[in-house]
Amino acid sequence: MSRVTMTYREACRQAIREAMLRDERVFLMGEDVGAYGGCFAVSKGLLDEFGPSRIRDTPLSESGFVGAGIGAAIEGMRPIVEIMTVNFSLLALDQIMNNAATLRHMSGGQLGVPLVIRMATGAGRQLAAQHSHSLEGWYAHIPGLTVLAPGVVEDARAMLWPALQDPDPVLIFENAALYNSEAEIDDPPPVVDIRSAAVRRHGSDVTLITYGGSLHKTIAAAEQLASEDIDAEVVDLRVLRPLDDATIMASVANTHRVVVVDEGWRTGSLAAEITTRIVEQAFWDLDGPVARVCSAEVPIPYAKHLEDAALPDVDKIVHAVRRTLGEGA
Amino acid sequence: MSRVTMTYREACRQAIREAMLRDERVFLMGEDVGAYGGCFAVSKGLLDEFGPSRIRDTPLSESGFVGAGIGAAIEGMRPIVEIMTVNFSLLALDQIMNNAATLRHMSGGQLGVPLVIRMATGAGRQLAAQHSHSLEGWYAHIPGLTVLAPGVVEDARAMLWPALQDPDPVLIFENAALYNSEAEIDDPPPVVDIRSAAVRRHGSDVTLITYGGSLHKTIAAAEQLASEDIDAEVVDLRVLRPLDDATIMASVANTHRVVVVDEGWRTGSLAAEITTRIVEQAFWDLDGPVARVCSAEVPIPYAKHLEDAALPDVDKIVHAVRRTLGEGA
Amino acid sequence: MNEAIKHPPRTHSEPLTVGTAEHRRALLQQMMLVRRFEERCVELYQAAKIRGFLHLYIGEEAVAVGAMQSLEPRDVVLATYREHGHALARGVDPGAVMAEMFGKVNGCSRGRGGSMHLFDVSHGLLGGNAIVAGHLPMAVGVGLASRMQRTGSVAACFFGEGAVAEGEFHESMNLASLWKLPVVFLCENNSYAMGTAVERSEAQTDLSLKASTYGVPAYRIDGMDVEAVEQGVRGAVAIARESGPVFVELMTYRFRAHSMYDPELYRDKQEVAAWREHDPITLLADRLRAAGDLDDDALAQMELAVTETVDAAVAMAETGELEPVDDLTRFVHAEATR
Amino acid sequence: MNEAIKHPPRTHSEPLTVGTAEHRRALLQQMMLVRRFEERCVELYQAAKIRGFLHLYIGEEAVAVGAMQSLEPRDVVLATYREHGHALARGVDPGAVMAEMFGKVNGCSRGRGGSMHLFDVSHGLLGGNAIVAGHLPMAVGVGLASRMQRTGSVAACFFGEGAVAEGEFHESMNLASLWKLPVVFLCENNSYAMGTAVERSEAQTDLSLKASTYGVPAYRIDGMDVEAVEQGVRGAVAIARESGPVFVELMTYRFRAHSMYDPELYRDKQEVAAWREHDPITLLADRLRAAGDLDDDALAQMELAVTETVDAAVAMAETGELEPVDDLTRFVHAEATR
Ligand SMILES: Cc1ncc(C[n+]2csc(CCOP(=O)(O)OP(=O)(O)O)c2C)c(N)n1
Ligand SMILES: Cc1ncc(C[n+]2csc(CCOP(=O)(O)OP(=O)(O)O)c2C)c(N)n1
Ligand SMILES: [Mg+2]
Ligand SMILES: [Mg+2]
Repeated sequence: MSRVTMTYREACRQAIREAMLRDERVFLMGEDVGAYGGCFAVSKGLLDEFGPSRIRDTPLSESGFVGAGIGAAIEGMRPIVEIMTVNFSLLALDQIMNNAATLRHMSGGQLGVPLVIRMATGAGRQLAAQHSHSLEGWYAHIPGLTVLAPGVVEDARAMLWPALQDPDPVLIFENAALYNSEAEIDDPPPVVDIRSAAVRRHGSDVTLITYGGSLHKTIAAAEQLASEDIDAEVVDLRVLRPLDDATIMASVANTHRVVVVDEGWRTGSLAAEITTRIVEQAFWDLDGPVARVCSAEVPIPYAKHLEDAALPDVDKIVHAVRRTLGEGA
Repeated sequence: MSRVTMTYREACRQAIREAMLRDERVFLMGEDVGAYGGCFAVSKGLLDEFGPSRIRDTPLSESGFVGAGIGAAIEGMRPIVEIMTVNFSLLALDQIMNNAATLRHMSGGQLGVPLVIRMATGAGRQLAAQHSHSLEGWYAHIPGLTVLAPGVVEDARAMLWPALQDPDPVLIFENAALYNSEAEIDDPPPVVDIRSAAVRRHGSDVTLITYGGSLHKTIAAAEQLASEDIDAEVVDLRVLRPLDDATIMASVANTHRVVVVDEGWRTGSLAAEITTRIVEQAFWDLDGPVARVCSAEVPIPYAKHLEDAALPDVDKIVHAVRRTLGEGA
Repeated sequence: MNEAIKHPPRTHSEPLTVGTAEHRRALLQQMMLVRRFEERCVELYQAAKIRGFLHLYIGEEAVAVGAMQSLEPRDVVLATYREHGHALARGVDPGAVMAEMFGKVNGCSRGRGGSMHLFDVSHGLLGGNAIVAGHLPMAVGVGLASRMQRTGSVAACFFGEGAVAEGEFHESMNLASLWKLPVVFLCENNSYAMGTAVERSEAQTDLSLKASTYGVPAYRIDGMDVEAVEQGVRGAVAIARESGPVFVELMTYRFRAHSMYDPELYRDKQEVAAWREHDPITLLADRLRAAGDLDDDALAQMELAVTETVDAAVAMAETGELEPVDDLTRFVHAEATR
Repeated sequence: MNEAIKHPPRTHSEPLTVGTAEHRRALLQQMMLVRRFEERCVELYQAAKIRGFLHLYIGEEAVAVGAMQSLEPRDVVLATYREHGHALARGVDPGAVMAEMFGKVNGCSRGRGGSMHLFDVSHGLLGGNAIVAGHLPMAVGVGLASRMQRTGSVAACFFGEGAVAEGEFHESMNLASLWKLPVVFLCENNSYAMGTAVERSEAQTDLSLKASTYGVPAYRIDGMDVEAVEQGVRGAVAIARESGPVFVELMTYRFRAHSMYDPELYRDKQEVAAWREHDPITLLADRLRAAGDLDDDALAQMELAVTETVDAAVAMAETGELEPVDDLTRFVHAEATR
């Protein structure tokens, strides 16, 4: 085993390539995945390598091609459907909720939909209200789905394969702000499961729970806090559905203080679910209220200073931690 | 002022009638609202009274006619768009989230979308997975929307008019299990706002927070608990976005114990948001963990005994309260 | 009859190539089975044995029965919530269908689906979809899998004319045509989507024109004539298997309400009566009699056989078990993965 | 040139009725303004003054400029994320457009929208929509409001040919036609949706055929010829105002990348070069010269005027204020209601 340095984008691409090489039932389908090379250049080069049948450009028809992925999955293929960004996935929500997530149960276990849907998510690039949604936590509401949010290059590289092995639909959210991030990772990639969270930093004073695009901000905040002698543990959820309660509660039992960081809009955020689970399962471990750092409840504005103000950042996390540690008990 | 007895269905109809009579910009648009009389017979008779221009049958095109409602609202009309049930609203989610909820902000305040979207919601009628969603709490995640869930006949009668007066989009969720419920109400109906929750039962031992289709189950549970000398307060949220924190926290400050009842799937439910707000705003008032009674995390099955098992009911609420009162502190 | 009344079709598009007497009697018996099965469902609904939504196919039997004749076991059927006829004509055990509507574990979807969600993978029946047009994109995917795996199978996708207005119709037709997939789009045009007459839902009511703008060949067939349906769909299936999607419009009519809750305010009794004159079962029975291939005795025997089948189905449903409540969360995911 | 290359249009559908020299020069100057404005945007993007997505209209100026000529103040314009040209041609203050891209409060959307979301209600510009086909249903609603209120206004809805594959196109065309609404659907066919050539997104590439299946009259116009656009759209608007929706396909081409991030792997340099030969600005300038209505001096003066306008726009953007951060949550709802 060796170590290689690659970007998150490259990790996504290699994961697709490898899956296509390993299993001929796998194919990639979506808008501009082929000739254009992918709107984030993730699939660049794959058309040449695998040809237009397996790297399949679609017309602008999100509902149509997501539904086609479902049908193909039922009939024995292993489609990777790319929706350019989560913003356009709303057009395919009926297919995702009413078909992909539901068919196995509704058919009494006869059908399975081994479909992987990848999409970019997140704000922070001044793309304004219609192109800046962070809905991965919202999708985690839907029974029948597995929802992944790789926050590090290694996970971007390693999570696709187990997702494809899952007999049921898996959504993978790639935070667009991460595509250019780079890391040295194991090659071949480690075997990861798609059931457990990862503790990215150990600490004893406070638990910071986050995922995806907020992970790096949270780690940076933890490092800043370390200089103030606050020792923060950082839990990267990685899997937004099903949530890995065990890892969360173990950390809470240790630190007794929690801040959840989540790029979703505050009300009805995944952070609310995490908070509630902690209340349900570890209330007596808590030394004070759980705090959330989420996005402001606005359609994300274009202007940079306003967009920045709307999103979680290192400062807001640090402040929330200080406030949490300063409070009561 | 007098008192009249009417069903929830009749209340919805009268509210529409009255609005159409009061304001000629108001019209009703949706699938089968006219010739068929509405899939729940809410609009029966209105076509004869108002004609096909104002009681406007649409083709099966949820995205199309919801978007048309948005355009008409911007241009000075006051459309009431009926989506037969929340299950089909997924097809219109792009219009709702990316246009209706977003246009005012994205245009820097120039545009307003004074649109009301009504839809039936809820399970309990053995309609199986694709026809039993309870997504009103899920919709409450979206900034720019007001989300209403009238749980009593009076609110079904009274909330439409203020919703139409709102310069921004309002979603009204009518739990289909309520259409046949009957009550004596004031005539003319009282003036209600669409910002505040209502305390439906006063009590001092525990706060039960709920809305819509679960309200009657919760009140029944409270009555059953009364016979066990447990005095429960029942808060009917009525407005799911924005949440009326003041009413919630006032009740919690009184009772120190909370159970939230919500027909949505448990993970990522509105109940999680309520729980989290209580933790954030009233942690030190709590004598123990907040409990939730939600739907099981399954696509709702057809078979009655399984459907019943999946949904909140009086027994489950009573049990949750007993457990909550039995715990700690 | 007033202008608004929709007229039953009077002619066939192509001269009929008539099958053997035996085959024609089999068609008749299948239609009778669907009819009697559903008539029993109505009784059982009134007796509260069946609940939820119940959409009857009565009047439209020729469509499913005729269309299924040319499908092979490897082919896949996708249908709407009005799919009892499709399940039975495809060969799904009537007992399993009835048990499904009773919510029993021996139902074809273990009681989780009910009337609107009949599944039987062993018969290539992928539902029973209750979102109008929701299964059209899936049919495209089934066709795609067939092409990519070279299985030669065809996806037969049934839907009502109301579904044509949905965006999914448009996206699915385009995709299927662009990729030349083996999908037969079978549009059951019964003139109404709930209470909405097709003139009030489609700016252009000649639906075959729509198909042509996707470069998809289109056929219009008298959907009250099971033999016309069989012949027309056979051709369509052959084209689909060979070269790409086909659109078939089947002109039919539902004799009953949309579902059990429909007061039928939107159509004229006269119109219904006129179509009842074209009852697909009577039509074929008369044709058989005229050809000397059916007499009272034979018909009585067929009725008897059908009644026995329906009785047996009800018995199976009655005696079926309820699934243990503890199994509620089974099948949300595959068993092994959680 | 290989087969795959898309050819620029060579002919006009109808003989041109040519306007006055003055009007033609005004058309030219408007196109020049759009061109120079966007060229400046590129520089400002490289200087990081403009951020987010920036979609250039360069090459397509004749479409927006020609189409706007026949619209009245009461009419409403809805466009895509590629809408600088539409805003400018509609008369929106170039300074407000530039300030918007700078994210300043004096921007036409107060800096909240950016390049993709230019709004100016006083000019009847309802965006700038960044969801492909997302504004088509809204245009239907605008048309509906016009009919119900008898205002006589028309909704002009611009979109790319890529949008035609979306379900919203289908639903919107059908609704507009069914209800005979005053909507002009202006399809800017520049042959590509990002990297997807129209042949790979549409089973039937004659888009006007699609329109006919909704009973909507359709016209195809050389979108590189501003006068042909003006004339054709004028007719379409008149029909829409009178009787119902019209579909207009404008054959055009973007000379630049889809956005600032596009490596343009999907098309041939030769193809771009061939279309550049049909630059709408050169085309009209040459025609004016040939008619003796333009000389070097006049052109230089126009360039100067345009440069001044663009300079002033940039100055306005540079000097604009940033909105106070405390105002972040303004405009989520109307001010009075919360
Ligand atoms: C997307 C969606 N919208 C609305 C409904 C409610 N609904 C159920 S059946 C139906 C009419 C469908 O008509 P058609 O497609 O012609 O089929 P038919 O019932 O006539 O067989 C409607 C509106 C639905 N199930 N799905
Ligand atoms: C629903 C949706 N899907 C995908 C995208 C990403 N996207 C932005 S522009 C574009 C191409 C649109 O092409 P076309 O409609 O021809 O317009 P053009 O850019 O050529 O003017 C795509 C795929 C989007 N914005 N919205
Ligand atoms: Mg029909
Ligand atoms: Mg284009």
